[in-house]
Amino acid sequence: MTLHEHDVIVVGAGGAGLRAAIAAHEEGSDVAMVTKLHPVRSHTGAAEGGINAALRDGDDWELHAYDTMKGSDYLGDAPAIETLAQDSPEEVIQLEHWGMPFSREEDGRVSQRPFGGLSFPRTTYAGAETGHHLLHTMYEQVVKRGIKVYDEFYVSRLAVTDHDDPEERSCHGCVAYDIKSGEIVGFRATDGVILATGGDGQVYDHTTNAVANTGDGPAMAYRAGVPVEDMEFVQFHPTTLPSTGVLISEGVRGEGGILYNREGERFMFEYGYANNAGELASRDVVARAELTEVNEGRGINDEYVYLDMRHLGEERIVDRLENIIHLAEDFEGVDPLVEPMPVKPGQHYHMGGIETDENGETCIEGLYAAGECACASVHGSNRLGGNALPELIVLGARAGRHAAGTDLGEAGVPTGPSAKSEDETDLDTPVQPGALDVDDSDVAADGALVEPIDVVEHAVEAERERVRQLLERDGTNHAEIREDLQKAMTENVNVFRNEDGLKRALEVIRECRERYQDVAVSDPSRTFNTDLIHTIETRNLIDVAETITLGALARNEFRGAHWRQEYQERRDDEWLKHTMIAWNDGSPDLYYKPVILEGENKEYEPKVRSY
Amino acid sequence: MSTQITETETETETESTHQKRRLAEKHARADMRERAKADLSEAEESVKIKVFRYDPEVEGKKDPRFDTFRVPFTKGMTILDALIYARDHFDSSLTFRHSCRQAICGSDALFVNGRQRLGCKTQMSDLEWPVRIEPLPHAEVVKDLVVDMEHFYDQMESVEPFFQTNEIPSGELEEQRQTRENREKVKMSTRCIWCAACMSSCNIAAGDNEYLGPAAINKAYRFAMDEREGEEMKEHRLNIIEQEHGVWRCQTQFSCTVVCPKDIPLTEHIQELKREAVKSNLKFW
Amino acid sequence: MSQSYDRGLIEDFGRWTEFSAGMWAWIFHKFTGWVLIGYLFTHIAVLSTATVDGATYTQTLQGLESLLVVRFLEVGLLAVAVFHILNGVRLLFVDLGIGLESQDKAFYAALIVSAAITVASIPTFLMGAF
Amino acid sequence: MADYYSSFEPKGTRWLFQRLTAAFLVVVLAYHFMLLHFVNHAADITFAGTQVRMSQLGYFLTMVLFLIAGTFHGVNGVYNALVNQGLEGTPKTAVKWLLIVASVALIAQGIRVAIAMTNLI
Ligand SMILES: Cc1cc2nc3c(=O)[nH]c(=O)nc-3n(C[C@H](O)[C@H](O)[C@H](O)COP(=O)(O)OP(=O)(O)OC[C@H]3O[C@@H](n4cnc5c(N)ncnc54)[C@H](O)[C@@H]3O)c2cc1C
Ligand code: HEM
Ligand code: SF4
Ligand code: F3S
Ligand code: FES
Repeated sequence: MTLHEHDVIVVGAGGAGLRAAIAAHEEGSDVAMVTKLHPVRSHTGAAEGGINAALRDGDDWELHAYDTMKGSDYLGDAPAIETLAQDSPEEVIQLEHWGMPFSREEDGRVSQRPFGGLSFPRTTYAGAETGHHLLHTMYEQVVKRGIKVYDEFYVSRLAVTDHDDPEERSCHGCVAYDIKSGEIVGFRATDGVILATGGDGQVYDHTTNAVANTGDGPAMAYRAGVPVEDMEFVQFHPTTLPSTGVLISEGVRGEGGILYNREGERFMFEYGYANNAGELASRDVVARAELTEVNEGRGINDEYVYLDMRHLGEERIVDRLENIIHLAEDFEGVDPLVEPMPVKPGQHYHMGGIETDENGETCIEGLYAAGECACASVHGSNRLGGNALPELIVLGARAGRHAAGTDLGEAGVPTGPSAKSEDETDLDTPVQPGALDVDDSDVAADGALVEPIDVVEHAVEAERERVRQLLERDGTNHAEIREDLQKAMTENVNVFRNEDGLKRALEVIRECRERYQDVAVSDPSRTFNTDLIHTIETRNLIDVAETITLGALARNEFRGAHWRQEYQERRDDEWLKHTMIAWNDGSPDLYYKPVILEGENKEYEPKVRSY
Repeated sequence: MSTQITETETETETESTHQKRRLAEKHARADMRERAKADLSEAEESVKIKVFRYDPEVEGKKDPRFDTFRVPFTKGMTILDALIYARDHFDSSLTFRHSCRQAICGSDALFVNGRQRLGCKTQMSDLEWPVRIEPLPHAEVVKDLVVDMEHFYDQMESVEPFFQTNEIPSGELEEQRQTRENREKVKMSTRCIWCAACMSSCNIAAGDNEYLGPAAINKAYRFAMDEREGEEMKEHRLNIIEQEHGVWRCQTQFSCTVVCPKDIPLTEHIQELKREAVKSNLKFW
Repeated sequence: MSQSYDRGLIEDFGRWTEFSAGMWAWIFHKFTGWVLIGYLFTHIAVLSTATVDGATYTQTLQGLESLLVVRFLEVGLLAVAVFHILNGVRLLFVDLGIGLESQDKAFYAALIVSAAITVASIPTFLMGAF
Repeated sequence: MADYYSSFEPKGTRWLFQRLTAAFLVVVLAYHFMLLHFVNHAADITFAGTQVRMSQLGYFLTMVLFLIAGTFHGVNGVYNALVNQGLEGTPKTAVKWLLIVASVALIAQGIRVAIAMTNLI
């Protein structure tokens, strides 16, 4: 059995993973990255708009924290939010010192621009391809430091001990499938495993996310016993191209782009969706406004609205938003210098994820998570544009340092089932959620496996068995299951949600789970078997979809990105709490934990969110 | 090449010519689409793709062959869409790399109808049908459309592809200044998505496996031309690209520039480095 | 480790129909360059008759010139030289970074102009050969 | 990566010379062709005519330079072409010396011929 041993193993090499690896390496750890895509192929590269950081006079971290809290609709945890706002400037300057080609002002300093929901223009950017530059700059640093990267290794299981109480478990590594050779190898991490597997947009069929964004991290951690948090909060981006889901950056609206409906009305103002901020209101507001326009018959082709930037003038567009021209042309066949671009909302970002504290640590010892797959929670119920990239570098760096053994002080955000404040008692689900049989857990359930090396070996064995079965048996192809799942999610667990739809979704998910039992891989090859990989991913999608839907069904209110037809009001008296779901060895346990509004210097007072 | 200012002027000039080129290409494509539409109304709305297949482990695929799939054609369909359709509906063992679907991850550079293209960025309607899809030439095929990228990565990483400077400002939260002109100058070169289309298209790279290749040289350019690194580092960078298998190997065949999906003026960058190298060598005399 | 498939050189050059302008320019430039250097060696060899004496020189040259093949070869040489010069100038511009956007057009122009000059010069070359 | 740090390698110099000689050759070769194929027809060339031309010092020097430049340009071009096709190691060194010897011989013989064409001696 091939077994690689390192101090710290980082799973995923997007912005969060790279930053974590560099941080751990700087603390002297022997760190390795294991990633299913080569690092530069990670979806961080797709981020366009920018990184929020309070860098300039007139701005400070407290304003940033305040905006973030307000944007989160008071569902963010103050210790995490404040950490984000405090560390972000330093991290951004660090990127600059690593050579990241930021856009520049006349005086040679990095440029910042206004972004939705921000009280100060603090979104630092590099053209309209900020994520691309961030990703490549950090990968360059990884090359410079000679950090070992196992690329095209698909991590399919964590090696976690099998104590009954998840909070007593520890993580000793993970199991990966070497995509090129088909070998299943063990990774033993002496100091910690950091999950940085990114988004899970593939749960939906219209998304700005990559095909590789399948929520592997949350699903693996969830099955290993880490609760997932606030899963119902999925952000839909208001401006994606209808045919592909390719994102048109908020930068377009930041620079002055205007949204029109079929009648040529500037609906954000005309229909009072956001009388002050207009097009720059936060994403959920704009996304719902667009869908309302479409639903009320004022959309174009009953599908989308127009985003117009022609009035900005060719020079300014070419200077600041050049890549938008190419995106619209290549993926939608529209020249935005000549005509307005069609746009509609698409799944974009998942606020929820693996529960961690502001040091990136989960309730399982030695298991960390950072980036989009994690939930610290800095975004609460709604992420502000430009706040994910700082999350990657701030929390990525902290997770890396902490895993490498640096003392970051006691975390302010409690984790694990012990942080539970109340149980959800009367959730009425049409079908039983969770595993079909109790065996579906990723931890061995047969006694005290605690020797690290045994735990890893056991996990490798279990995974080999699973893969062998998938390859050998005959059965259905996962692609149909995935498609049905995605359709059901888009139809029922979208921007607009109601009880019937959510219940229908749960039924479909259950059905998918049942069909998945007979799934088989028809490609017998061990070389680059993407059929196998996609099949394993589909299982993760099912688990993630289920948690999203369960959370959405439980939350009887309208907050941030989560809107319920029956409850169109934010209900602070009852719902200032996080929705938590623990796998609980196959019979999911839904419970709540309080939101922390108590900041370093102040208490955040929930206010009505109006832009 | 005189001062910085004129440099940027040329830079923006090429930029706008790029734009013009793209515009011209767009019109050509529009025409083509019209024609394709006309053809379609007669034919059934499906397109044939011929896909290269190879798998060292599977009987019947050990000898490379072409498989033909007939996929329903929809407006706006890309090569990648067609491949995904064929995989999900006809043969789940059809293997190719892809991820972002938006020309940013660089996974799906393929050899389509005799030219290196990104699958996700190429409209089906812009091509002659049936469409022939092969893995990138000049690279070893791992399976079907997947090629071994190791060599490309090695070349990319051999040019010290990371920022190096001794001039980091000491003040807290202080960035290194960079003029807008300088940022403009390196802008195009920073767009590379490591897709290897250029390397695959270059005859020289095919003949000389050690040739750094256009993408790696472009990467070196990105740093050599970044004023924040300082003069000394620039010398060092020029030494790197001047090596035996460096810039001098380039025979200005331009195919790299033609195929680059990010419109990076690769040949221009390589040529500029040659001139810079000659200039810095002349100083030794 | 899995094995992989190397399609080899034959496959590469089997693709000549798909070469772009710059590749053709490169191939032609190479070919013409080799012809020219070959010619230079022959040329000096022929001219070496001058070291014997003037008459031999004159005789050799005029003897060669009276052969029809030689006349045709000369036309070929001119074609080759003109193309090499024109494309050489194109390459010089490329080296200076001037007009890179039109490099493909420049190549086609070089081809056409070479052809034109060659055709136009046939009478001159063949004059008196028959 | 050690081999990157080898100090001065004359590759760039040869590259530059290839260009400089090319620029020179454009002019002279064109002139040469015009003079010997269009103004004076090749068929009409006689030793006497050649001698008259070659005895002018300027023309003589131009032709010698033409020869040297052409030889360098052509031979260096051939060498580059071979190296680009992957010529390496001992064969490369062998070819290099072979080409150098051939060039020197060509230039020497050329100059001998040129001198024989003049009435200077
Ligand atoms: C189109 C778009 C535009 C955006 N624009 C902005 C913006 O302007 N500003 C902003 O702040 N945010 C933006 N975001 C959000 C932000 O880019 C993402 O949240 C962020 O990049 C996620 O980074 P990550 O490091 O968590 O994950 P990713 O970059 O997605 O990386 C995930 C990594 O995990 C690896 N991986 C996944 N699963 C496995 C597995 N099973 N085994 C091994 N490896 C695995 C992958 O290979 C990959 O390397 C945007 C997002 C999108 C989609
Ligand atoms: C008259 C003007 C000429 C010009 C402008 C010219 C230009 C050039 C240039 C720029 C190159 C370099 C190509 C490259 O490395 O990319 C080249 C190559 C070459 N030239 Fe010339 N040249 C001229 C005349 C000649 C003559 C007279 C000869 C023969 C003696 C010659 C023989 C060659 C050869 C052999 C090569 C190498 C071809 C190859 O790459 O294989 N050239 N020429
Ligand atoms: S330079 Fe262009 S073609 Fe080459 S790898 Fe980069 S993006 Fe791809
Ligand atoms: S194709 Fe090759 S020869 Fe030079 S111009 Fe591009 S690297
Ligand atoms: S799929 Fe990412 S570049 Fe095409």
